[in-house]
Amino acid sequence: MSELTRNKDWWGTGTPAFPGTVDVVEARPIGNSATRIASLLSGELDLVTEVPMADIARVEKDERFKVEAVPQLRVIFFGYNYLKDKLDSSDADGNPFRALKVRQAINLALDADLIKDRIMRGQSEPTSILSPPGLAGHSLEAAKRPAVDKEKAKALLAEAGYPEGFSVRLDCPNNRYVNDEPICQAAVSMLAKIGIKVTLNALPKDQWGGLVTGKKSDFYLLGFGTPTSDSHFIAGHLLIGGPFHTGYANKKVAELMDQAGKEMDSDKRNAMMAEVFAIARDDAAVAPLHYQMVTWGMDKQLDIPVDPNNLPDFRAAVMK
Amino acid sequence: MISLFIHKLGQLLFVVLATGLIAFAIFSYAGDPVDAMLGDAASEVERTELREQLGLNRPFYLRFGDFMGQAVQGNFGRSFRSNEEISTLLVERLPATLELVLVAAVMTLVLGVTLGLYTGSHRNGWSRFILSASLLGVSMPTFMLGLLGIFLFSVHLGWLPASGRPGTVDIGWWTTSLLTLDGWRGILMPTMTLAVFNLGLYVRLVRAEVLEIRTTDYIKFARARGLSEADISRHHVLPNALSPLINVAALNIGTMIAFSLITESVFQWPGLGLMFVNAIGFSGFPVMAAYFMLVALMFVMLNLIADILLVVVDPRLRRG
Amino acid sequence: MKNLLDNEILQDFLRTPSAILSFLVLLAIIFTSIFAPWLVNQNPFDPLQLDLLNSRLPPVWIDMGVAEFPLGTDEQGRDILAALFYGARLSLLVGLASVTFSFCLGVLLGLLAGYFRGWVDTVVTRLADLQMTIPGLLVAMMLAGVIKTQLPAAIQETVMIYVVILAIGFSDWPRYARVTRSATMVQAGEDYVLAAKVMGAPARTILWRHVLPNVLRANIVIATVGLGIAIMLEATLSFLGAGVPGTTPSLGTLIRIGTNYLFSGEWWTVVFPGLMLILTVFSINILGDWLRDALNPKMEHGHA
Amino acid sequence: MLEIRNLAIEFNSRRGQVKAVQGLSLNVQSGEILGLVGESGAGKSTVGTAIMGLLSAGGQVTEGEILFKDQDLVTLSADALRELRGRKIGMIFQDPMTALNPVRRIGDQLIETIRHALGMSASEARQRALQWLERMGLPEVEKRINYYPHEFSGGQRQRIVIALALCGEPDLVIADEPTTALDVSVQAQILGLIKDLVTETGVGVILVTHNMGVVAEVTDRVAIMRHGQLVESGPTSAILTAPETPYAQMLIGSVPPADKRLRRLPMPDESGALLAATPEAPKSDAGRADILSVAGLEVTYNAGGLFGQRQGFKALKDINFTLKQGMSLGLVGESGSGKSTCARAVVGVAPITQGEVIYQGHNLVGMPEKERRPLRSAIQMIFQDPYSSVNPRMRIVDIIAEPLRFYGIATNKRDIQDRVEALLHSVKLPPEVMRRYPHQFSGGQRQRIAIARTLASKPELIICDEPTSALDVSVQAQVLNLIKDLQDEYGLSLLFISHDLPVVRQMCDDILVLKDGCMVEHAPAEQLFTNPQHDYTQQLLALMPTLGN
Repeated sequence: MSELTRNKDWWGTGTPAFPGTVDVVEARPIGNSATRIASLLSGELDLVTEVPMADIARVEKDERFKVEAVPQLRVIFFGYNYLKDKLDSSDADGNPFRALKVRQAINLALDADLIKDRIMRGQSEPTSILSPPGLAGHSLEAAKRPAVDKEKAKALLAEAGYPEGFSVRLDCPNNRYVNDEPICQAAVSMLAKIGIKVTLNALPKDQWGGLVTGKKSDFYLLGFGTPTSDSHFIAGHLLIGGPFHTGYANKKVAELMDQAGKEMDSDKRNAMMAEVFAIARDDAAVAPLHYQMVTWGMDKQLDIPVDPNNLPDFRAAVMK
Repeated sequence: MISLFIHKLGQLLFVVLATGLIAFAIFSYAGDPVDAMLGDAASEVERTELREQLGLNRPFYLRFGDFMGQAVQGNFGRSFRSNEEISTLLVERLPATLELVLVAAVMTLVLGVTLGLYTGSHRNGWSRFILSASLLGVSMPTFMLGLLGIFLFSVHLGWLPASGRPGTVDIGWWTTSLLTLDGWRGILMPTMTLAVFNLGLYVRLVRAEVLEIRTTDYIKFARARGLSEADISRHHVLPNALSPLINVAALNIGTMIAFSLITESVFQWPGLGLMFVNAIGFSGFPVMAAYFMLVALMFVMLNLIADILLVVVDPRLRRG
Repeated sequence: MKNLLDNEILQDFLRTPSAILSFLVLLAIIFTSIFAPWLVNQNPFDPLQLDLLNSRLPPVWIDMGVAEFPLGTDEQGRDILAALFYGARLSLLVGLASVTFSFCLGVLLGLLAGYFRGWVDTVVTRLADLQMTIPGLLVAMMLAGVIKTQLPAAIQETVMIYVVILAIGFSDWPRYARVTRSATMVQAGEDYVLAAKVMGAPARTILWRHVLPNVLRANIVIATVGLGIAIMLEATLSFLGAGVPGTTPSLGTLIRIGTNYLFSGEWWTVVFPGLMLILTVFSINILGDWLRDALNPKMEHGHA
Repeated sequence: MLEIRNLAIEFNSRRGQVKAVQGLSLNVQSGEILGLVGESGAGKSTVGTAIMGLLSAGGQVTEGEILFKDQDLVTLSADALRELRGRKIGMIFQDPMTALNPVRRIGDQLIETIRHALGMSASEARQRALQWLERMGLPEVEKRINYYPHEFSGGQRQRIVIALALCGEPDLVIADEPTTALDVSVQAQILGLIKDLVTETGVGVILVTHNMGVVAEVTDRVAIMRHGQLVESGPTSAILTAPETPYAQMLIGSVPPADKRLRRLPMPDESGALLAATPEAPKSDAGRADILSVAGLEVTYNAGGLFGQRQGFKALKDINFTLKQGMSLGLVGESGSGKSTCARAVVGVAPITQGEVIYQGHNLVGMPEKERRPLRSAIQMIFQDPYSSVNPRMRIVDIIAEPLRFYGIATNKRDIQDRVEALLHSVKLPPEVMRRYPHQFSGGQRQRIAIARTLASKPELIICDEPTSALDVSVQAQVLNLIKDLQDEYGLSLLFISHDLPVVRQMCDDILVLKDGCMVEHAPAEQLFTNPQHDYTQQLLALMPTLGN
């Protein structure tokens, strides 16, 4: 538990950009989401971040509270390991993820809308590309997901040489993203239906993170966003190189990224980025699922803008 | 009696050494501090250097001696995660756990002895009710009880806070909840949750003990001398029941210290147990090891206190 | 065996309604968990059989509930009733296995310590004291926590359950050892043991044929109570996330998952597993309580 | 003072109603000691607790009245009864080790009782307590009044129990087996004390006991009970010398006489007729070979400690004796004398630190187990407590067959069956008992089963460790007769251990007296009884309760 006290001498106090009236903020880390919500409902807290999807309705039903949400600048997706010639956790020969048809089949099997409806309780925006809304490369058209088609997915798997499917382990965090483990469970069930037998390995984020950045994981759930409002950052980390890059390589993408890095004209640059993300989508470089929402529950007396990066800015908080 | 004391001290030393060994084993083999401190990117040269620096190349017994030497001075190293001195963390969180256990222990002992004596000497509806309730109490997992309590008293009725440790007052380095109404409101539910299981056990134990004593010759003899039932209970049953009760009380309080980790994680009570549970989540082995040793030490101290009390209440242990 | 459950105890059982009732409840729980695959039409552990389309359905007696899922479904479309049966199966399995483990270990060490005394006794008693110093929950949490990070993820799934069994089982052996030790000391002083010694019978014959059958009674009572505790401990571990993996949920795991929906109106995901757990442990404890009285020669039933 | 009329008491048990006492009528006068005797299950203790109004739960008086000074105790309220207890009626318990509250000073227990009964102030009560302790013959009472019970010996504790029972100045005292847990020498002192108190205070005493010797020693009148009913009552001397009913005749006849050795104790044989009480002379050792000789035997028990560093306890020091083929040697002593240790040393289950045990030329001390095993079958043992000497979880057939299988005497099922049947026959039990478990038998029957097991390996030497001290006197007589029959039939040699001198006189040809682990006297039986040399032996013989002349 920590306490923040307003700096009385700060220059910004009272300026239109920072209308905040809160003098003291007490921050209480509550890991257990049920307890977090119970504390809000019992009136101990004024603001909770990360309201579990399941509890939104319940908080909204209470007259004293409201729930506000914005999409986060972060895309949730399933990543593949391209680096290994043979996947450690799979019974398949070689690395099935190197086959485009396998990756396409997975895209066709994952029903992001159903996950939105059932698991995210409406609080997500399904997507097929890596760039978050509002950033270069994102458009509704580009993010449109193909219709779910299990038959076609099975056919693609067969064409790729896996008529009986294959097995693989999915490394999934259980305390990192909104509903991370339930999403993975749902995906396991959906992939099972086209013959890919996925074993779920749900881990606390520290252990899971090591598997991903150590490039040991064969198949993983990852969320990636940008602190800079520049989607070049996302593409660079996921498609070109760095701790979160697990071996995807595409000459065209590399060229475009290189050019975009030097391009000063923002329109041209945006067009290049759009192309990069479109190629990655068509190449099924990863299997994007959705953008999660930042959802805060708060006292109706409190006004504070929901931050897409989930960082409350109390300079702007007004308590009526 | 002195030899008994030396014997007990020897036992204490054995337990401290043995738990120290376990803690040390976890500390030094389960998590590689080099990995934790340098990350994956470090080169082999850097690793070797750090190993030298940390003295990890020295023989086992030297390192264990060092570890115990440090531990005795209260130095358990730093947390992998927050890089805080673990001893500081322990001192910060100790009052929360101790108060929780203390209040629960007082509740258990007072109620347990009263109800146990009652059920041991009466065979009526109340007695049967108390016994059934105590059986239900020992059948109810602590975490279920905590969840039920939160659901009922915090969410539905809104009487008690669901989480955290509100209303604390600092007395030197000790923070206490016992001086404010808010503090008591906050500590009530966690302590009750913690106390119920042990209370159930205790009532049954006291009862069994009382029934056992009531069949002895010296109670029959006391009756044959015409002493009143009240006198017999006070002067003959209770004094003889004390020894076993003290033994079990020590065991019970020790169990409660360990069980407090359940209560603390359900109620997000900022004590040692919560720290331990969180540490498991991020593989914080030094924190785990320190907690482990501390709990074992408290347990041993409790037993020592119990042994001293036993000598006080039982004349047979005093001489010879 | 016939002697152990001789007629008097059976008679007493038939005259104790609470014992009969809890026995029947337990029998039903055991039956449903053994025959779960034939009683429900879904295996909740098999992702292939789950369908997100069926998720979050309420129990059948509430609007929108369907008869196919009488107690409703969770977020993944898992049939709660099926999950209960399969979950109880895992809980009972872990409970029985860990009790068996601690029973065997504790009785063996207790026999040796009580019969041979001397240094064997000293070592066993010290170890038991040490083990008692470290509460079972903590041992189990440490073991599970450490092993979880040390094992390669690939075999964790299969190994975790054994780890939990061992961790729980290992934490409870001193209770058996203590009772067995003192009972063995009593039995070893009995003349029939002396008679066997005079005959020249070796220690293992004496322990196996003479002492063991006479110390089992006390241990059976402990084991009954121990089973309830083991099941609760497993549930607690799973609730705290240090137990069996979430893909093969025990009752504790179901409760942990269900807790996330405690406030959202989907109460059935946590209430039913919670009830099942309490019912199981409560029944075991009632039986244990009765057994303790019935096997205690001092307590004549009905009076005393 | 007390008159019991037509009393009946029943108990509820798991098996339904059990009648413990039926149609009992008795009376006690002040200043007299009434002996209430009977064997186990006679209901004698139940009568005592019923008078106190302390029947254990489930027990109730169903008929008759207990008139104490013309007041019916049966119909009295619980509170009124409590008023009487301690003040008017006191009770002395059997076991002084358990009758005192272990965590309270004896002074506090006395003062509490005196204040309650006599309504004295604390300081007066303390004075009175001191007087009582002095009267009980305890030394240094001023200091000892602050002691806890565990700081006293068994005899001293029983004195304190008596003080507690009498300090409320009751008119009637019920003494329930007050000396059964005590050694002979202490027993004599306690009985003397009770007798003195009766003379001094004029209190009436009901002495509940199974011991005929005790009855003869102190009681004025005696009432014999059997199966909850009164068999016979009258002045002690009359009943003991000329009992009228067959049961009383049998009961008194079965008490081993201390003054002569009988061929067999006068018990009914298979036909039901009493055996004749013909005297018999001890056997002579002329021409008999040594079967067992013990020389310089020393047994030391380890005092504990991980490395056994502490000084051990010497249970036996320098024991020497020789037993000839077919004869009986008695080992006699009080508790703690080392007599049982001696038995254990001979069968090889006690830690021998020095000396030799030579059986038919083989020194058993230090002999490897492999060589010893064939000899083990020849040396067997009969134990004291029939409830402890057979494994309660085994069938009779398995108990008796165990040595047969172990020594490989019989291996096939048919053979074992036959032999077990024969063994049962030799201890006079029918073959049907084979399939049953021990708890279905009485103490005497169990002892026969244990003897059958002992005989199974065809032993030559049998060590009898107090084989009858846990048995009722009539059962004791039967078992003693049986052992003698078997000795004659198989030519057995006996090492017979007992604290009971009359029993030893019946059974043994030579007697060895032990005290604190040392030999005190070793002499032929007749000589020891008629002309004891050692002070201790003389003392034992003098204190031995007997039926009188």
